[in-house]
Amino acid sequence: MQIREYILRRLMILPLIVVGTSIIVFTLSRVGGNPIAIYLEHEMTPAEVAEIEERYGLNDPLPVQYLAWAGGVLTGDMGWSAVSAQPVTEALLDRVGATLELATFAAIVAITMGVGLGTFGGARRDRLPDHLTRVFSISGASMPIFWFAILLLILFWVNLGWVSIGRSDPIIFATIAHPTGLYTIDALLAGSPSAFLDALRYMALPAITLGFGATAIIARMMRSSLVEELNEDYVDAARAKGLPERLVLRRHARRNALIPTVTVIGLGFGFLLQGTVVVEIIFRWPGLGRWMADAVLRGDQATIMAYVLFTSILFLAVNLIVDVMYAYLDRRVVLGA
Amino acid sequence: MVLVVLAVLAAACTGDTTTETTGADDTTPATTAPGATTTPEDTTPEEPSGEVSNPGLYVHAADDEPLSLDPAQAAAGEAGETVIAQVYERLVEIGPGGPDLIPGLSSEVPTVENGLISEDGLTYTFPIREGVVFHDGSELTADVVKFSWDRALTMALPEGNSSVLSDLVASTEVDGNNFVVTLNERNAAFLNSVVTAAVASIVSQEAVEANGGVEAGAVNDFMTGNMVGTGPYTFSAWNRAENIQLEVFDGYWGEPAALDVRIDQVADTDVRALGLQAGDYDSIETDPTFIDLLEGAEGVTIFSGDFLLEPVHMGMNMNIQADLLPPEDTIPPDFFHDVNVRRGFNLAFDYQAFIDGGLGGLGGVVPHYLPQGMLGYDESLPVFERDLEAAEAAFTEAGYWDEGFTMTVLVEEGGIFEVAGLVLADSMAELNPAFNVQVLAVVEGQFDSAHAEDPFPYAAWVKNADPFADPAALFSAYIHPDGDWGAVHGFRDAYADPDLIASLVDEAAVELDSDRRVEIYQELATLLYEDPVWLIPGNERALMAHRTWIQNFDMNPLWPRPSLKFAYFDK
Amino acid sequence: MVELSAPSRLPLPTHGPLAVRARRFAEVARQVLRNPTTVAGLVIIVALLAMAFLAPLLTTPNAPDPYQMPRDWTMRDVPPGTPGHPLGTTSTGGDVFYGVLWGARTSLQLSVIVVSITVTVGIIVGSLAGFIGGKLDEILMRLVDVFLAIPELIFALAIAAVLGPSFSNIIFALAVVFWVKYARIIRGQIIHIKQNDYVDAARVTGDSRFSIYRKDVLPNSITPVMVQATMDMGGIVLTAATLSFIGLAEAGLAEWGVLVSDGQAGISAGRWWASTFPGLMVFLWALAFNLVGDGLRDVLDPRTEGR
Amino acid sequence: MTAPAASPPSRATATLVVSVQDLRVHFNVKAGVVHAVDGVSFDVRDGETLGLVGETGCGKTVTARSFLRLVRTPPGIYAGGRIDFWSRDARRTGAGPVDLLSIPDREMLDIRGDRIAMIFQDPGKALNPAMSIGDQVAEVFFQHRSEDLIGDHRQRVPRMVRRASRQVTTGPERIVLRLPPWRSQAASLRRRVDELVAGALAETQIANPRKIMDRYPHELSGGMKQRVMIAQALACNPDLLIADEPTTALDVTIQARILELIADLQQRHGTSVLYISHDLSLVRRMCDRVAVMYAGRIVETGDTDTVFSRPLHPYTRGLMAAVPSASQKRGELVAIEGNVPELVDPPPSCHFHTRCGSAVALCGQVDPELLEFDDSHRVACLAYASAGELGVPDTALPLVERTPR
Repeated sequence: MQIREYILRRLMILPLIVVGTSIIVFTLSRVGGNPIAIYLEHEMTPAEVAEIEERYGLNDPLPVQYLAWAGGVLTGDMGWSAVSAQPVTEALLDRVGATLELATFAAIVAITMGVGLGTFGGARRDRLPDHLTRVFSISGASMPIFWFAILLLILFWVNLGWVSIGRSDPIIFATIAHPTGLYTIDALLAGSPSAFLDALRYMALPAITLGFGATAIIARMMRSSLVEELNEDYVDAARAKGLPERLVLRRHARRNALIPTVTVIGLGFGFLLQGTVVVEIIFRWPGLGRWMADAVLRGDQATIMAYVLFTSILFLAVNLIVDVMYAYLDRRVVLGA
Repeated sequence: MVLVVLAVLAAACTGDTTTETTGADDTTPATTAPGATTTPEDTTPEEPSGEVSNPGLYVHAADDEPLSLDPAQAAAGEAGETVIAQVYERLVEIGPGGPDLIPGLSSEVPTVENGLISEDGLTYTFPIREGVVFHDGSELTADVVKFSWDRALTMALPEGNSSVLSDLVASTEVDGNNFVVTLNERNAAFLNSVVTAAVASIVSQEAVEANGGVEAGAVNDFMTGNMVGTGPYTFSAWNRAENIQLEVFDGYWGEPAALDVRIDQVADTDVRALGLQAGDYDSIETDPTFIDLLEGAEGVTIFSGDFLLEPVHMGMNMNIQADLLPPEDTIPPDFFHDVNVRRGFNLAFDYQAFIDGGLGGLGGVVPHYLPQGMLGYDESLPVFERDLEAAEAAFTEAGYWDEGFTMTVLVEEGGIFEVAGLVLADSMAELNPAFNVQVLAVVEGQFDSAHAEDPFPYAAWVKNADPFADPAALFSAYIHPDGDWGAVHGFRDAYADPDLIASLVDEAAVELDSDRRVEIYQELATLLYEDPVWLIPGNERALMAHRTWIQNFDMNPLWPRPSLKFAYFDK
Repeated sequence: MVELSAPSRLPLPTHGPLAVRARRFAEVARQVLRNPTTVAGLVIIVALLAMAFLAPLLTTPNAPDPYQMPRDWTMRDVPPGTPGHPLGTTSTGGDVFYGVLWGARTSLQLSVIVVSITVTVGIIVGSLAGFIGGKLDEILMRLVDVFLAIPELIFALAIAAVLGPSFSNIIFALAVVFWVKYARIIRGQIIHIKQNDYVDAARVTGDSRFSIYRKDVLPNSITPVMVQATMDMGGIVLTAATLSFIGLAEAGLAEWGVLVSDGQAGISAGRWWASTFPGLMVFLWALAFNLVGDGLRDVLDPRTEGR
Repeated sequence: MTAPAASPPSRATATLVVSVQDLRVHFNVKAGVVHAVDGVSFDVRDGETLGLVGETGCGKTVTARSFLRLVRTPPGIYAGGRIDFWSRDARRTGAGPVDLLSIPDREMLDIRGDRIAMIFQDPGKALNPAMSIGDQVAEVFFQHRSEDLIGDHRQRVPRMVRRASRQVTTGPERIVLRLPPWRSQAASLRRRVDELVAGALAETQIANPRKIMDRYPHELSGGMKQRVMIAQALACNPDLLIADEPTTALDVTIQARILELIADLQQRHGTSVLYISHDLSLVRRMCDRVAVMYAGRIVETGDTDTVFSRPLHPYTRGLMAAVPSASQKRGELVAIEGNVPELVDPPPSCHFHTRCGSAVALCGQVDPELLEFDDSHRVACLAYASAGELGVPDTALPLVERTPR
């Protein structure tokens, strides 16, 4: 199949999936959950409850409610997010920067570590270094983040005082403008090294905690595909040319091994997204994940719906991009096959 | 004439006696080292230890984000009150130490003998303070005050707390520089429980009218996210999910505050505790269940003040619909109609376990339904103590001893309520292995929506009462057979003599002679000991862990949340 | 020449007489056991299972519900080594040792139940889609896509938040989330195998659709499912622990996640044991199953993406 | 074991390029030690084409890979013997040979692709799919001709560019090289390489080299790829070219042209070729001399004509019988019974005796040595051995008719 067709087909399916997701999300909030739970106080009279239900149009039949909501989503009006006391859309925009920035840096950590460990292990296949790197990277995926993170905080925050938590130092934060909402970018735009370093300092711990978790996914793929590539003839051919091992590995084997590794980046991104929920709670990162956790605890359905829908769309988009990237990179791959 | 004064004084006394109640705290044996708990008097002279972080700024770590900063929308005990209390002011305020009243935007506290309360106790006159300006520069006048009250009454947002106004207030008028309120019935608790409530805060009329004005039943988005008041602090920023920033208001009419304030949002309990030890936070939203874990931490002081006037209680549902209960429950719908069952629970509960395990050893047992520090409280009042023989007798009498039962109690997950539930389960299992209490710990949202259902679909729940400075409010809400709770949960079917209870509560509510009130409440307390409708695991203290370098740290026992008046603090 | 090709990879066990398949599995086992990390994982698993099974013998089961922590309110926060509390107690007087052992039992129950449900559902859906194909395939796969579009933890969180935090609800939530991957794997495998000649061959010999399915398709599809299942055994416990941390857990349950999040407040104040031991257990559990799953995957199919 | 066949260097130094003596390559497998190459000896003379023939799995490829030490160890082991190699300079200066099995890696790198080059079976697999043809061929020049690339004005070339010419630059350096002032220098370096590459490709009669250079392997036909491989192999004008079944992966129509190409280039460059194949007819056409290999051993070697006109070893005869040739009428094809035995810890014996029509007990007990049958024709079969030297009665020897057919 041609790349164009393939992408076209994917793009055609995409809306279907999104609609499906939105239906699931909506059903969850209406059938199981109480959409106005957050507004309810435990001594409210039924009359007061009815009044609130009226305000949020919960007396209409479900399909009507769904269409109303879906229509709102399309027009950018997803209702009121009580946990952040602002319109959902506004809240989403406020927070998405923080989460994306964190996820991006975590991804950088994961990919660097993953590719590094994978190459290191794959090149020393089935020898001690290989086993050690394997155990190390898998440890990351097996670590209960909330437990690990607290240990890190005790060491680096309470005992060493190297980091603080949050997203930036409020004083330094105030020194520059934040047009993009991505603090590192903002700092660069403002040309303020102190703000940039500050952003990195606050980012370091959460990004490492989160990235460590996703390392294994990439490392294992990198390793196994590197092992495969090292068995290919062209590697011997490269050696036969007289290239030193360094080049054989770096320029030939590793470069080809990276291509299939791209396919798991999408998977890893999903891992990072869900990781943010916990990481953001503990490092009080003002992102979407904490927003969601807060909404779950306090029963703010409008927020939960928006978050789940948004996340899945993001996830879908990333996966599509990854597939296209892969298709482009790997000239051997036959799409759809 | 002097009666009201007495009433107020009576309340005042409890405030002044902070030291006694905490210092000589033998009624509630604390497992914690005495040194760990300190009274305001101790903290004041203390020298800040070590190098102070964030000089000139007071950082408080809050556990959750306000749902609204609008006095007309914020619910009682909701996170928004913490901030509202600092930025907005009310006509009269509650003093730093306790429930004694001090003048606020009203230059005097109305009393009968200063003539500001009418003889019949129905009309209150508040002389409005001169020369007060709002943070937006507008003038405070009696009209603005009326505007603020009327605003809350007009909006009447169900999630808000406006009902405390609407229940009592018949009319509001402006008379020259005075603001005059007329009540629809006499109420001894009006000043303490209504005028001081966050919902009665005075907001800038200009600001409101410039931003959407007032609309009945509709939320005002501007006011939800902004504040324009007259308080010692101006609202400077609300970075959602990060912090709320307040700055000292230079044009404040009174004693200016010493420190700017930043309220950080820190969802995770452990992280708050760590941040306090790291010195990043000056005080943290403290949960008694782990307060003892902070004892002796470097540079940290644990403030332990009066008892909060909002006892933890286990509610018993006397209006059970069998088909609504969780399937595993085996109890009959009229389970709690039998006084022996209710007494049985009260006798079986392991109070000490809850005080130690739930309240960090810093709590006490309470007579029904008069928390320590409340008008009418008396040590001699009968208090339930664990007595397994008596409990066994009660349950045998009720006829459940042999076959036993399974019952689900709904609690909010985490914190003292879950602990209370677990203690209950253990207590009953210890009394009789056939007594199986399932603790269903749900998140806040689910807890509240369960309670919004009528009838309530569980047999029992654990929560705490809303805080009130005066017993009248407590009793009409939590004891009266036709009150907010009594009506929903069928107290009438439970009480031996519901009408007697009802008449006593009603009488006390309108009685202005405090001696008589004390009499009535103590009679009620005794009645309720024989015929309890609640189980009261214990009474929380005003607790807060803060950096030792904070000076004049004090905490008001009335509310858990706005109880910090940052304006008094310094470092 | 055999020596020149990579030695440590095997084709999926193909169809044919049981003996052949048995030999194949023996070979797989041999390969797997050659990888020390896998062996390490297996050892840990055995240890954990031993703990789970011996729990009732090593501790006196709590009545009436042994999966509830036994609490001694007079012995709160006692350090490890205290008589009767070898690993200390929690802030509610729960015995950490008991929690660790019965936590293993809880985790085992949880993961086994969820895995068996999800695998069954996955196999059924995947088989229908893959073997019947056509419209049905389209529909089912779109459904799968929808479920895959929401990251696991987030989906589970949303469901659990709605259902409320009982053990059975958590199981339900996880099951709803985890079945999809299996459906996908099975279907992919079936499509792949349907193209192999011997299935046609079988058809020629007049085998019925179902017997082809039973004899050829299933056995061949099962190996990647095994890999996924092994990994999920760990993933499920980890996810459940995370839900507990966020606040969706059965109160007082002897479950590692609950113990960790309840115990954490104490760490900085020197009460490290209440959260460290259970935290370690979650880690070991997930690590062990991931290691084994990883090893299996290396042997059975090095290129499985695992989704 | 001594190698009588190994011609003492003194005799043939002038003409020898490679002399393999008693080469032994083993593999550790779970069943035991496989003797893939079990005492192989042969020479390649200057400018000649030696054909190494045998069934698949007889050890041809392993032998060939051993020349460049490309056998993976583990599982492989170089169990013994030596491969003496005389490079052009060595022969000019009269310096002695180097043993390819024992020289340090550093030197081996300089020999690979420069003095000894290799063409692989499947050009589809032997080219890096993710690298443009130009870059892949260029690597050879960077590796072995960096001096020429920089040219005579060496002093004026920045260090970084010189490093680039030896492809030892680090990532950051490569970025810097994209910026002025280095940019122009790097570009001209690139140009010089491209010229060389284009030249090399043109050699192999690729019509429009420049265009091919930007292509990726999957965009080329099999024949085209093999041409590229050849161009890459001959780029540095090596002394020895190892062609490992260069045409088996190609379809018949192209095979002929590729073969011609190799022959032609060999003529012009005077390169010696070690031609590995299982296809006798090809070998007959291409090679001056032929060595027949069976189960890790050379069983017969000699001038192509001699061997083909008068095969001595029963195995050789079997092979020939298996080949349809013009001289044969259709339907006379004779296949050899059985197949190559597993060489796990083989006892001393003729590896062929299990399949040999005229095998006797003795064949399963002694290793037959490669004996000179007549000048330039050697065979390893007891039938041609002297009973005396073996200390057995003549009757113990197998009987093979001296002249087949």
